[in-house]
Amino acid sequence: MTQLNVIDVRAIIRNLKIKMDEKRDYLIELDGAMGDGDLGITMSKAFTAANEEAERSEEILPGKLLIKLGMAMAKAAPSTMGTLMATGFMRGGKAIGDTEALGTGELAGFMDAFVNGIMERGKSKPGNKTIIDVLYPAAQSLLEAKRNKKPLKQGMEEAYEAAHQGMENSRQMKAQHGRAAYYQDGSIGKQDAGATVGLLFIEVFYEYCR
Amino acid sequence: MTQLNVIDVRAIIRNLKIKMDEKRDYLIELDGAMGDGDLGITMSKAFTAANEEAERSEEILPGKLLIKLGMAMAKAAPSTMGTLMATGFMRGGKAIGDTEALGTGELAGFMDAFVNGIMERGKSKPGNKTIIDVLYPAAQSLLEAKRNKKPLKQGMEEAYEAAHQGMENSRQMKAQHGRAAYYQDGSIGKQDAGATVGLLFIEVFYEYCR
Amino acid sequence: MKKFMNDPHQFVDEMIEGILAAHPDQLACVANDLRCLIKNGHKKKGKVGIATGGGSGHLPLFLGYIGDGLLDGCAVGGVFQSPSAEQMLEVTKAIDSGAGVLYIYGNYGGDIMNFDMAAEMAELEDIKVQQVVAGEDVASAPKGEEGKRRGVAGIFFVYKIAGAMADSLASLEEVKRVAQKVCANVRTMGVALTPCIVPEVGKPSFTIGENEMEIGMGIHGEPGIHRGPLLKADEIIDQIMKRILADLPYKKGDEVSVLVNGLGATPKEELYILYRKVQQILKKEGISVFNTYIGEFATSMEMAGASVSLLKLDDELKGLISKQANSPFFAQLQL
Amino acid sequence: MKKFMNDPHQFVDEMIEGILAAHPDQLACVANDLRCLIKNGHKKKGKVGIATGGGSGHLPLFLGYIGDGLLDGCAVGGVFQSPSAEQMLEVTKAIDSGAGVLYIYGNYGGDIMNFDMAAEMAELEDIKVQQVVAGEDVASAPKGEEGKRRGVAGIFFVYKIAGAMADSLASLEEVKRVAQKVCANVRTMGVALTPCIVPEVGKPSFTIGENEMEIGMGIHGEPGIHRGPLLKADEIIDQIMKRILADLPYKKGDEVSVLVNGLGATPKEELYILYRKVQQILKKEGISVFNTYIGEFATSMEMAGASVSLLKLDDELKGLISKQANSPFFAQLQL
Ligand SMILES: Nc1ncnc2c1ncn2[C@@H]1O[C@H](COP(=O)(O)OP(=O)(O)O)[C@@H](O)[C@H]1O
Ligand SMILES: Nc1ncnc2c1ncn2[C@@H]1O[C@H](COP(=O)(O)OP(=O)(O)O)[C@@H](O)[C@H]1O
Ligand SMILES: [Mg+2]
Ligand SMILES: [Mg+2]
Ligand SMILES: [Mg+2]
Ligand SMILES: [Mg+2]
Repeated sequence: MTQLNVIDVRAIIRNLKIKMDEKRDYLIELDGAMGDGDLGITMSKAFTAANEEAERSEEILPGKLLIKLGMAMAKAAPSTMGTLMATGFMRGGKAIGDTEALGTGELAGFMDAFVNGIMERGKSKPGNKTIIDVLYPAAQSLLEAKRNKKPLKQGMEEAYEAAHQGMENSRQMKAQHGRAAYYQDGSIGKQDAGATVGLLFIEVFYEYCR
Repeated sequence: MTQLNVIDVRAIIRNLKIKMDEKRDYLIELDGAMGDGDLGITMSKAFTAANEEAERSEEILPGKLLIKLGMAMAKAAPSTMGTLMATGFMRGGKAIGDTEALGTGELAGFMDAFVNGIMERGKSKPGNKTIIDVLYPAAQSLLEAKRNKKPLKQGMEEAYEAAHQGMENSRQMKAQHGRAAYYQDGSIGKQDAGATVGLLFIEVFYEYCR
Repeated sequence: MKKFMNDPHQFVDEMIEGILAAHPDQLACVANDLRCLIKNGHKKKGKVGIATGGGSGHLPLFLGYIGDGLLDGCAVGGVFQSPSAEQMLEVTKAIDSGAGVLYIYGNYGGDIMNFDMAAEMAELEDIKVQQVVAGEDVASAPKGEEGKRRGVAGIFFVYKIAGAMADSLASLEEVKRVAQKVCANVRTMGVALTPCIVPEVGKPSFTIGENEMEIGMGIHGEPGIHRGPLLKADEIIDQIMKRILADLPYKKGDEVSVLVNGLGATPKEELYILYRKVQQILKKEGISVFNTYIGEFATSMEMAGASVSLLKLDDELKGLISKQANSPFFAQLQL
Repeated sequence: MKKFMNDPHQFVDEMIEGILAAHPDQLACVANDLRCLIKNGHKKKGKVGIATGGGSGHLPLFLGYIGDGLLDGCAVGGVFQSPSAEQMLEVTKAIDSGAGVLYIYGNYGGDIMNFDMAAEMAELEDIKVQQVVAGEDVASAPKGEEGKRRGVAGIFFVYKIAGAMADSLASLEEVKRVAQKVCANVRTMGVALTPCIVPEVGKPSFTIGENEMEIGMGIHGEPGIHRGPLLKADEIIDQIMKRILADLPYKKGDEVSVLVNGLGATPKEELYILYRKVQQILKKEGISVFNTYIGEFATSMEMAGASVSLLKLDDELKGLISKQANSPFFAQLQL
């Protein structure tokens, strides 16, 4: 796999839906520990809606399609993570523009805009124990791969490793946003539910590009 | 023991209080099966109030004292059984009049008025699976003992047996009054909580006269 | 037993202290007895007084309906226990303004005996007293034996309408007549999902399985019609409405007021899911809804469950139910 | 999970169907979306529209405060979930009468992000929008970090007073000003005894021991200040009032409105036992009580627990809080 076209994007969305359905109870449990326990439900809903939209829409440009998916997600799952994901898809899709196929560079642009959109909407930044701590290093890694002209497969592999590392690092952070923030120091050492969603998200891209 | 004077009446009331306290949980359980489960509490309250009144009051006539005890009980425990007991004490006390000592005849008069008061207030009669099915045969037995001029000890012994028999007979009856009546045929075979109170009541008199 | 309380034996008195502290302009106690509550302020000369009474643990029943266009006084018993005849008498004396007093209460042995005693005593003090005993739970006795039925949430309708009638300075006989008319036209049935705990007892007085419900159960846990697995909301309402509609019976063209009552722990969300089906059934039957009351009107502390009551209206009842009313527990603007 | 429901996925929609069926004269939905609710009837020309929104499962929050002298519209989310920005926009468009729209909602991440999005979209459609975010739970963040505090039952005061202000045809800025004034003067703290169950999840999202309570817990189970054995009512109120009073701080001579809110399963009896102690403490501190609200104003379905809110009043707030208000879930006559 060296490039992703609109058919690949649809396949990835389908895989994301399947992954989120699979991990539904796991995410509920994680979110239940320091949040309201709905994350498994909302992610499953969000990606089911995105997948339906992807199947229904006849859009042939990946960027335009991704924007539409974001809008569908915002409608279907207006929770914190649903809204952030939706914002990510919309900003990421916009960044891709009219490109028909995504290589390392385009995917890096997508991920970068994706995580920046989330930071803007959530008024948050790396180090706050959120999904950003997974997505930000993954996007940075992809930007680095773009600079080094690495092929997509390798770029995604490294991005996945970075995401994994980000997730591990985030364990020791103290939550600053969302419900988990109420736990203050109590959140240190625990795994953030949103960060887990971020890792699953990158994982699906990685598995598809492998 | 051939006669009961006002000191004996006070002692019996004290014993009744002790008995009801002892049987509190048992009565709660019985009433819980076909009622609201408060009988242990209300009987304990009623006889505690009666005992306090008996200790406080300087009344020297048994009849007058018994009326006062009824009034104290009505105030302290206005549940079905509390009100019926109170009515019984007031009517029974009135029946005794100004007598200073109670033999078989006077006690028969007391019990007869007691159970008649309950029947009037509760618009109920023997055979309806209530306290009446224990008190009525006990009162009848005492009236018979009076006719036969039996001594108090023997009269109370026979009355206790009659009460016991009444209680056993009542098991197979169908409840017609109070909450137990909702159980209809389901009440058949079960022990009535109020009848149990009646038996405890007679038992205390019997044990004292022994 | 997870209750906010101090001493279980002080549960009722501390509750009343809280109520009096919270609503000093609206409520007062008489005879130096917290359990004898009346409406604060001037008595309306010539207005029939309405008193009620019953056990505690059912808020807003019974004392919560003391207010403008509602009741004038209430004797408050211990949890699930009747108040005493003496307390009822004190309330009666305090609210009588010469036009007599109507007792409205539920069909429970202890209450009946004590209100009977109180009425006898009041007559001795030259106060005219009439009584109306509400009993509308169709699950508690079959048709033909209406006199044996328990009074449950439907008593709210009796209070509301008798209160409005008394407010118009109608005579004791007239107030009694509309109260009886309401009793004749209201039917209720409920369903319980969990028991509740009497503070002084400290444990549930009955049990009900993890996935069970009991249709027709009374508010003190009196047995109902059927215990079985928890059904879907719509199925439960189907069963309840079938019994209620057939009982009066309510017919096509009738106009009703509907009360969906929560027993305590059941959230309003669920009451509205229940009402949704009630309304669908009424629509199908050609019965129109004049107005609705949905919330907690007669509870059993933290019992989970609900009941549905229908009141068949005529023009007189419609006029009275529409009147403004105001108490610390129930406020309604003129409809 | 003992809930009256049909399909857990239809929980919210069926609840709203029930609400619309029960109160057709008072409520309506717009944009063909059950989740976009507004007050039925004519818009008052020149009146600022007030919209709110938030997750379901908190009745009467949020939609229950749509009514006269209260709010004009509400976007309704899934259980404990924010509604979408699009739904908020639809409500905004439907209630704007040219004078602009004020959003009042609680300080929760999802709601904030969506209301932000909605406000941006509304501005594009030339509707003036202002926002007031309520956050008054003193247990959720220390003094000095008030901006991080969760919004809980105290939002009722913001609705009540902003609603009365808007009713007087005040400008958007003026309505926003009093709403902010309320936010600045209200403090809340709560205590939870049991969890609740989100229908789609089917099991409690946290657990709490048989004899435990958690002081300061949020209405979605967010952690509080201290988990420990269940204390006596008076001891709990001591702890809560100490924190609340010190926070603003409320001082001798202040006049307050008090809200004792039940979280769902806690009976009114217990709320009044709690209020009894609140009133004793206020009296000792020389703080006088203008009026009280005791009951369920912001719940978490069948969660057992309660919260206490104090609003410090001035003459302006007293005038506004006294105004008549009427919704299907809350009615108050002019005080
Ligand atoms: N302001 C924020 N910016 C970025 N991520 C956030 C923010 N707030 C929360 N998150 C992430 O969202 C996750 C929770 O999402 P979700 O369960 O949807 O929240 P909620 O149920 O409270 O709406 C957290 O674990 C965290 O990773
Ligand atoms: N009308 C009646 N006449 C006589 N006894 C009655 C009557 N109704 C009930 N009882 C007796 O009262 C007992 C219940 O008493 P109690 O627990 O005080 O009733 P409640 O709690 O319903 O007020 C029954 O077991 C029965 O023996
Ligand atoms: Mg969550
Ligand atoms: Mg009993
Ligand atoms: Mg009882
Ligand atoms: Mg959520």
